[in-house]
Amino acid sequence: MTDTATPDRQSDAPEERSLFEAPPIAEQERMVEAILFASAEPVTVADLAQRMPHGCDPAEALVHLRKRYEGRGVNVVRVGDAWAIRTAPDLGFLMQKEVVETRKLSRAAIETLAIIAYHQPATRAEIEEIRGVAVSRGTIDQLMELDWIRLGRRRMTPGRPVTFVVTPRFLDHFGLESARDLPGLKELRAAGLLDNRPMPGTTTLGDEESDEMAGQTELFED
Amino acid sequence: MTDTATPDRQSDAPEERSLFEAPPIAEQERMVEAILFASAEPVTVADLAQRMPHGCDPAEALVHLRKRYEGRGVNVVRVGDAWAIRTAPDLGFLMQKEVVETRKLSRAAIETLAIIAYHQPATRAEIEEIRGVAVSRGTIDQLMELDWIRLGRRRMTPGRPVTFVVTPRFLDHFGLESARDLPGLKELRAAGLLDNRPMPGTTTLGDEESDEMAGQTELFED
Amino acid sequence: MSDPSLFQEDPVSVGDRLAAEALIVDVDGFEGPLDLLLTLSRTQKVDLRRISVLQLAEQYLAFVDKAKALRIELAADYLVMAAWLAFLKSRLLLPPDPNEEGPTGEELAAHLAFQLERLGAMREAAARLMARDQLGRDFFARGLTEDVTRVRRTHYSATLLDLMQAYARIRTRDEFRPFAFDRTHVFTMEQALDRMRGLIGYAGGWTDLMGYLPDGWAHDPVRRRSATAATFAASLELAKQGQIELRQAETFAPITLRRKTH
Repeated sequence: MTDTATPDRQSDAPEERSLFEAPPIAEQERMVEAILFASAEPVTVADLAQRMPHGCDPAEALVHLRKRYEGRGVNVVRVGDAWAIRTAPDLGFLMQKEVVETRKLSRAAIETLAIIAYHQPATRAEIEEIRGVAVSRGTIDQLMELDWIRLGRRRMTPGRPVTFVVTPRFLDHFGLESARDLPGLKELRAAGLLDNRPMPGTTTLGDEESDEMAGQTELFED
Repeated sequence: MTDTATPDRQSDAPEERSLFEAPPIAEQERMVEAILFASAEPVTVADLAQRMPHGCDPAEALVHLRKRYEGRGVNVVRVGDAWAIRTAPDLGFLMQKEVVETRKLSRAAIETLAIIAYHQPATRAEIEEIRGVAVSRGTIDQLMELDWIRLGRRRMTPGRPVTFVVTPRFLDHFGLESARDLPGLKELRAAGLLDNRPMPGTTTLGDEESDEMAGQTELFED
Repeated sequence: MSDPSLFQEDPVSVGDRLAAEALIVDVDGFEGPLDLLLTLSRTQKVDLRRISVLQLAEQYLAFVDKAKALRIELAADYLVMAAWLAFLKSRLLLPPDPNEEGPTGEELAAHLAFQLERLGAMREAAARLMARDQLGRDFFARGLTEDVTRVRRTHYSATLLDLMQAYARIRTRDEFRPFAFDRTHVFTMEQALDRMRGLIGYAGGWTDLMGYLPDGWAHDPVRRRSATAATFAASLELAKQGQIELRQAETFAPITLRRKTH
């Protein structure tokens, strides 16, 4: 692509075309393909629509494109309400060169992440109740820095504690289309293990975010 | 796939297979596709051969792959003596969104923004009182231009000063459902963002917090 | 109270002692009492739903006793848990008191079993999550993102963390304001002493005390009051030290002072 060719196209071709009608769907598919290929991050349908000529239907084009890449070396994957192209997982062994060493997460961080993912939105007190220890300084911070969790809505209980939810980047990292696709989620829910069950004879623990040392001591007081 | 599984795959499966025959050419094509996609640099045929299982013919696979991408949104192109996947030249106009220069907000701007977010609606005088320094016109202008703050209602006090509030775009950018979801002081401390402990014998932060919360709730209930 | 399946009564054999120590040294590796309980419960080799909480309580208490015997310092929360389990154990063993309010021993035991099962389940879920194919390890994003250098827009970015930190920074400053006494309208005796020591050498005859007030402190009533008090106190101090003489003709008359000549 040369420097001069593109601006021409940019100003003429799509503009002119859009005055009459949207490009044919095969052409739209090419556009979606080009945009997804160019970006390392997932791209939302809204973002696609904004970038493509007026009248395009990126959702429709995505259906075709996804099918086209089925079984190929790279696949079109859904990440929340966005889409991305990712290499097929079975070819990971070819990619030793591309592997970026990531900082090892502590056991506490991994468990906290799992609890947030499976219980979301989850308050700090709930995480501490499940793990039976205080969430250490920095654990939440580290997960936020990785952009795997973010703040959700405040809980409408006394103290209005903040909640944590997982992010699209979390979904992207673990190859999940949505948080509903977490492994074993249904079974856990059916077994009642995702219920917020308070200790008999106490008020619900979800409300008691207020103390910094919520968790251990609070949990076992009666 | 676990950490130990990957080396196995690499050392066993392909090796073992290669004792008999190279993977089918369709499979080799998938491999080349994945490698070209994931590499930051164009990849030479020799490089491909080295990364693929023994007995593969990447040049042959490239011919097939190149054909497959003919007329698509991205193409397999030769760059010197190496190969890469690139956007089709006629779709370059779609790529203009990829070039955004990201710059950190100045300290004055982020502090001003934080004060508006936590205290909205906030007048200029209030911001200056909290920050302890004058707010430059440029700072407010910049935040308005970013569409992170906007003018709120005028304050019904002498001089009827304008107030500033945060915008939906601000919430969107920071992944907040509402400004009420911003963590309070105690939560900032719990997250390790506030290192200073209150001096003994002063009002507990809990009180301050609930006051602040009450204030904020009031502010938002229009 | 000790459980023969895990610990034996003293004297212990060297092997047992080593085994016990290994477990206790591992306390560092435990993420709190609930984690330790979960590990102990595995020795029962039954479904977590069918676990004997009574037996588990005994195992835990034996563990804590052992740790004490070996003079291992246990964190407070382990001891809190031990106290709670001792309480639970007594509830489970004694016939229920019909007059007593609150949950029964069985209800508390069932809740503990639930907590252990839930922690075990979350741990398994975490392991399954981490065993998934991961971006940047098993599958990959585009290595070369398209760069078109012609259209350049500056995009200002700030993360929520930046925002919160900025606010924390400002608020921390505020928080300390009440502790740092607001001194803009206070003139201290030390300041007055410094000032007078400097000026007194030049004062030949009797001069009005009020003449020693610093510039800018004579008009505003609040500042004037503070400066007068400080200057007066300082003059008393200097008189006591024998450096000046003080004089007042009558009540409420101006106070005058002069350097004391030796």
